[in-house]
Amino acid sequence: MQLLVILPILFPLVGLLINAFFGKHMSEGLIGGLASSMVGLSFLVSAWLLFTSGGGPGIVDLSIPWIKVGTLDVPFGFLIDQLSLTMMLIVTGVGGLIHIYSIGYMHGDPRFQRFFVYMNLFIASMLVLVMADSFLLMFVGWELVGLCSYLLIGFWFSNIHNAEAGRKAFVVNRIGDVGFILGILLIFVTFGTLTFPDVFAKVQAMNAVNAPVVVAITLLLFVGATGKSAQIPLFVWLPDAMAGPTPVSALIHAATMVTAGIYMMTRAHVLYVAAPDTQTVVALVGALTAFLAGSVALTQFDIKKVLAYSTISQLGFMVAAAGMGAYVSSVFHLATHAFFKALLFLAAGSVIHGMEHLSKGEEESERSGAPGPHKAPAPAHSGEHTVDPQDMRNMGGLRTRMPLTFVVYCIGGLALAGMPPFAGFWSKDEIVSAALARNPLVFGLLAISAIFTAFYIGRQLVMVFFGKPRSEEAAHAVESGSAMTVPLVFLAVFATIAGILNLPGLDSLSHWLVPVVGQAAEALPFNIGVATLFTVLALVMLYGAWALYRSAYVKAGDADPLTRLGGLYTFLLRAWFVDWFFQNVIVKLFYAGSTFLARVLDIGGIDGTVNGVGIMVRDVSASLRKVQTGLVRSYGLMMLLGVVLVVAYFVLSASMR
Amino acid sequence: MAPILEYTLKSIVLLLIGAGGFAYMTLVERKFIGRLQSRIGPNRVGPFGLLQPMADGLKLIVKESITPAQADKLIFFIAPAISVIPALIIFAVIPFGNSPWLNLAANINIGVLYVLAVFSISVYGAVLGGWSSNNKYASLGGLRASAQMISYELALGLSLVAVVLMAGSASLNQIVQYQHPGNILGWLIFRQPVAAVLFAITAMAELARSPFDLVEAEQELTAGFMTEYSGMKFALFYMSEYVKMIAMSALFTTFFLGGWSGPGAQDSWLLSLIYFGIKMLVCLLAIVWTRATLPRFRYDKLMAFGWKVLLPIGLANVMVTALLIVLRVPGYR
Amino acid sequence: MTPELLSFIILAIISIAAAIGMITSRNAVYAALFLILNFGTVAVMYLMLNAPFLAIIQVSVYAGAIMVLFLFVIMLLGAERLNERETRPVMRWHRPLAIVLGAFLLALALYVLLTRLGQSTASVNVFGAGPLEIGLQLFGPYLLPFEVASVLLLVAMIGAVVLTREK
Amino acid sequence: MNTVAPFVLLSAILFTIGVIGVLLRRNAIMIFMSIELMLNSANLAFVAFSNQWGKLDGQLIVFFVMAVAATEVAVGLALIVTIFHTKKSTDVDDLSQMKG
Repeated sequence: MQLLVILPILFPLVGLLINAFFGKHMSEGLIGGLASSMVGLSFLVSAWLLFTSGGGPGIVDLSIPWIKVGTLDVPFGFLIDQLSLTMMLIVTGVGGLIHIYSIGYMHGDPRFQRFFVYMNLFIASMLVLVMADSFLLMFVGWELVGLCSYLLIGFWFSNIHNAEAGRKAFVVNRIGDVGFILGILLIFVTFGTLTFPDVFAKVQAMNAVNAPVVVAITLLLFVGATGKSAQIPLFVWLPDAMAGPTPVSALIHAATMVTAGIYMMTRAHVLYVAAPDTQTVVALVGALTAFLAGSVALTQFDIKKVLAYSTISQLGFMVAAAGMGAYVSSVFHLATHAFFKALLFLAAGSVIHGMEHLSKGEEESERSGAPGPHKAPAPAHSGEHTVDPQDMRNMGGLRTRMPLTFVVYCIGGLALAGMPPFAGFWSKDEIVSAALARNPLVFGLLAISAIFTAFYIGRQLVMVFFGKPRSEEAAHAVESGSAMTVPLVFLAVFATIAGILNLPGLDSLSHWLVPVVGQAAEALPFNIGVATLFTVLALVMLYGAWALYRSAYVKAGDADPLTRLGGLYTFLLRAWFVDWFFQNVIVKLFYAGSTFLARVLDIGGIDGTVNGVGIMVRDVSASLRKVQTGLVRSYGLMMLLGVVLVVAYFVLSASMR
Repeated sequence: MAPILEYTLKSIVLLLIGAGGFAYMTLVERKFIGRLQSRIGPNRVGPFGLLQPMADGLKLIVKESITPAQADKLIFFIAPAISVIPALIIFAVIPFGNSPWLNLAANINIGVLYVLAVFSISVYGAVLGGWSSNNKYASLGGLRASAQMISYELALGLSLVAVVLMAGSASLNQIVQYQHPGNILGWLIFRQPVAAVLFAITAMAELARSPFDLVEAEQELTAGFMTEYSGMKFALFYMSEYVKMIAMSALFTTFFLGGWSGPGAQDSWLLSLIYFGIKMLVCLLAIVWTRATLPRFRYDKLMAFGWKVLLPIGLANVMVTALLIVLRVPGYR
Repeated sequence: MTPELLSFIILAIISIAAAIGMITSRNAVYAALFLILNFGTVAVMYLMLNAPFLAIIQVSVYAGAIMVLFLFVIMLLGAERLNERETRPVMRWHRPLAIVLGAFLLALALYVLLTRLGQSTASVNVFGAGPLEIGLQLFGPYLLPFEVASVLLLVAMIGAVVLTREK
Repeated sequence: MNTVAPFVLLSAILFTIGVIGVLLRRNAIMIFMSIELMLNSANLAFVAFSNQWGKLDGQLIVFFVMAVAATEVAVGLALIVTIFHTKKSTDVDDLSQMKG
């Protein structure tokens, strides 16, 4: 049993090691197959764990002594309970499908081997994150997934923009991580331990509401969550992260890693429950993020950017739910979102792949003339294209060229828009119902966000799949291969039926998670009114998008109908100028402050202090040096003086006795 | 006070024997070398030249004793005495015969160590005599003498360690007893031939006699540390050499030739004394014979020989002996 | 006054005189000879203290080896004539202070002796201290220090050779 | 005769003389010899106490002190010779500089 607990982490590690050391001599199929099957094995073990621990409390805590320094005693332990099992299944399940998809998507990439090494590393890291039984080990996983994210965003680093996007993600995450680690340190200082059960027991023992230290801890942890889960104000890295390969966007930046913040808050819900003030902040931040990102998504042209802002928006939903204490709803939405957003991303990837078919086909025909089999083909997705294959303005009419992709895209889109009976409907409904019951302001923001959601996904569907092809690439796009479409179908099925996880009345997920998050976090009863209202609203918005965009784009370069909004349109297109604000205010202020520190404080203060100490020591030494005559006899005399004093002390103390 | 009286008397007798032995040893040497070189040797003073030592002694006593102006007077004066004393006090531990009164410090159990200690301080005479003369030849001779003695002392000590290992005691009496099982094969010269040869060579070097007489190599150093000495002081240095020669012979006899042992020696102190004397005389003649036969070593070769040949051989001998004893090989205790 | 005490007193006087002679001697060779004399008297005292082995070792190691080495070095360097005029003003207070401190140390020792050791009794038991007993101790409980000492000697030998090697 | 006190007294006197010798003499060789005197006086005290208690340990310590003294002299005199070759002096007051 104990070994089994580590197996899910071990499998991807084995896969990555084999691929890293022997991948050079392996074929693409072997590399991809190995990596995928390792993740698949992890999934199977997770499932096995689920079934063996299904009945009872089902917690396997494997604690190995790890760090023991003074009072700091952190065991290297894994905590397998209902929550982490849920996450493990999502990570390995969605991850496995995306691995399979990647075999097709990354075909021909010169760094194919490296990609799967990174992917396996990511799966292992993510599992460490969700299986950790202490804040410290969780932080290790937290950092590791950040590293993988950085590596994969900048996977095509030969393009400077990709490398910069990776760096931006890394730096922005680092800001959040500072908060996170400060929170961990504060936990240790306050409670003297870092393992979850001990910390939670001590928090509950405190039995205080809004204790300042708990508020501080939760806020600091939330800073970490805003970084990892792309909340205001640290969401800016996620849209740029779309520079990575599309499977990466699907896996890391939609389905799994970005949910780490929600997972962490759910895991630490005991702390958050003890700090309602923080919860209010969290709920507001989440709702605002959902609103902001939803509004920005309305105006984007890049197919993946739209999905990225959509992801931020949906993460805002989850955060808001967590903030309102509706942890089950949050995790539920996390799960359904993982399916339909992964589906959407992968389908988008399929679209991009199809769009690139023309240029790729040319490459292939060129390549067939070249004799050497080892002649490295140009990177499949980073090559220079005459037309941006990700710009929706260049697409159109793809539903006939890529029928399967169109169908699954529609499923994903409807799930995202919250149409029954797709998965998104159920989970979003739970969150909105909770908001209606607990916080009107949050409810309002989330409601508007939900409306935005339906609109922008409708806009995207129309722009991509309807109308006439607006470019050569769109006109010649072909359906992707089975390695890509099979996972799409699987995900589409899940996106459709995942709602049964927590169907009203069944509430299986709620019951399942009760041992972890407690009775209070369960979803509210199904609110038929809210459900009906939002379904109608979503339908209206979908129709609105259809009506607006059906004939808006005839050829690439046509103005978007929303330009009629004027300044607001630009405001949204530039994502509320948040990036601009960071670039021009925060960074400049930072530079100014750094300059001040470097030029004034460092030279005058620190260097001055250091030099001053040096000068002082030198001057004192100069006077003390006179004692050091270099004359052996004077040293001897001093020694004798010491000896006489010591002997006198002993003699006198002995005669006193 | 009786023991003090006894020891004083014994000391005086020993001193007289030493002085007389020295005197007649010179005669024996001159005559023996004469014969070896096909000449007669001194035969004018008294019958067979027997009074020659008296004449020589008288000459030296009446001769003017010159002290160099730049010499360190005090040390120049006492150096010959410092040279003689160690030579004489070696006799304290030597058992001359099978009787307590034939042994000055009858049975101290550190006799061998005592011998080594006395050897180690016997360098002072040469060093101080050479230095105090304030003469380059003398100084160099003194330094050479002491360097030579110190170097060979180690090998000497190692040869004696083998003896001590065999006898299981550092007492000279015990060593003699150990070699007295009734036949001549009990002598350690047969069971420790390497040690015996080592002792013989190093003893010769300690004595600074040919072929190791570099201390007074005439061609290089005139008379070495004795260059500035004359008269009675010179006689004392001379005496110390011959007394040491006798002492070395006595020690060789004691360590390797069974000491006073011999047929009937167990029961008669007179016989034992006679046996001891005969053996010692043989050794003395061997020393003289060597002098008449072998040329002188070169100084660097002498040092190399001592450190690089004799010392390793001595160590190896000690090791092998110890091994044989530990393995209880018959004849090795 | 027993003969032992008498001989001790005579030896002690010689010993102290030799020590004082040593430290006041203007000639290093004389100082060395005084020190040898001191060592000799100490060796005799070892004999009086039932330590014949140490007495012999004292003679052969200190007098026979160490002091010969000293004399060698003195003579080789020609450093026997000591000209030790005080040249440094810093050191002017040095001599009186040294003597005062030395006297104080001696006074402390005397105080301890008079108060603590005055009533001590004679030897508890008679024991042998010949080469056999010392050897058994050396190769028994003192084996490790013995081996360490041998290594120390080896190191010192190598050090001395390296230091005085001709460049 | 009290077996320990006179010897220890003598030891103390000799030690003090050695100390004063170390402090007052400027010649390195003289200082060295004074140190030897100090070591020797300590040895005397050890042997006296060894005799007092009828135990060999004191004598063994003396044995080791002698071994250490021998090494010290070998290395120390080698140093003095080397220093003399560069400085042409054995006066410790001439050795007050770190650089040669």
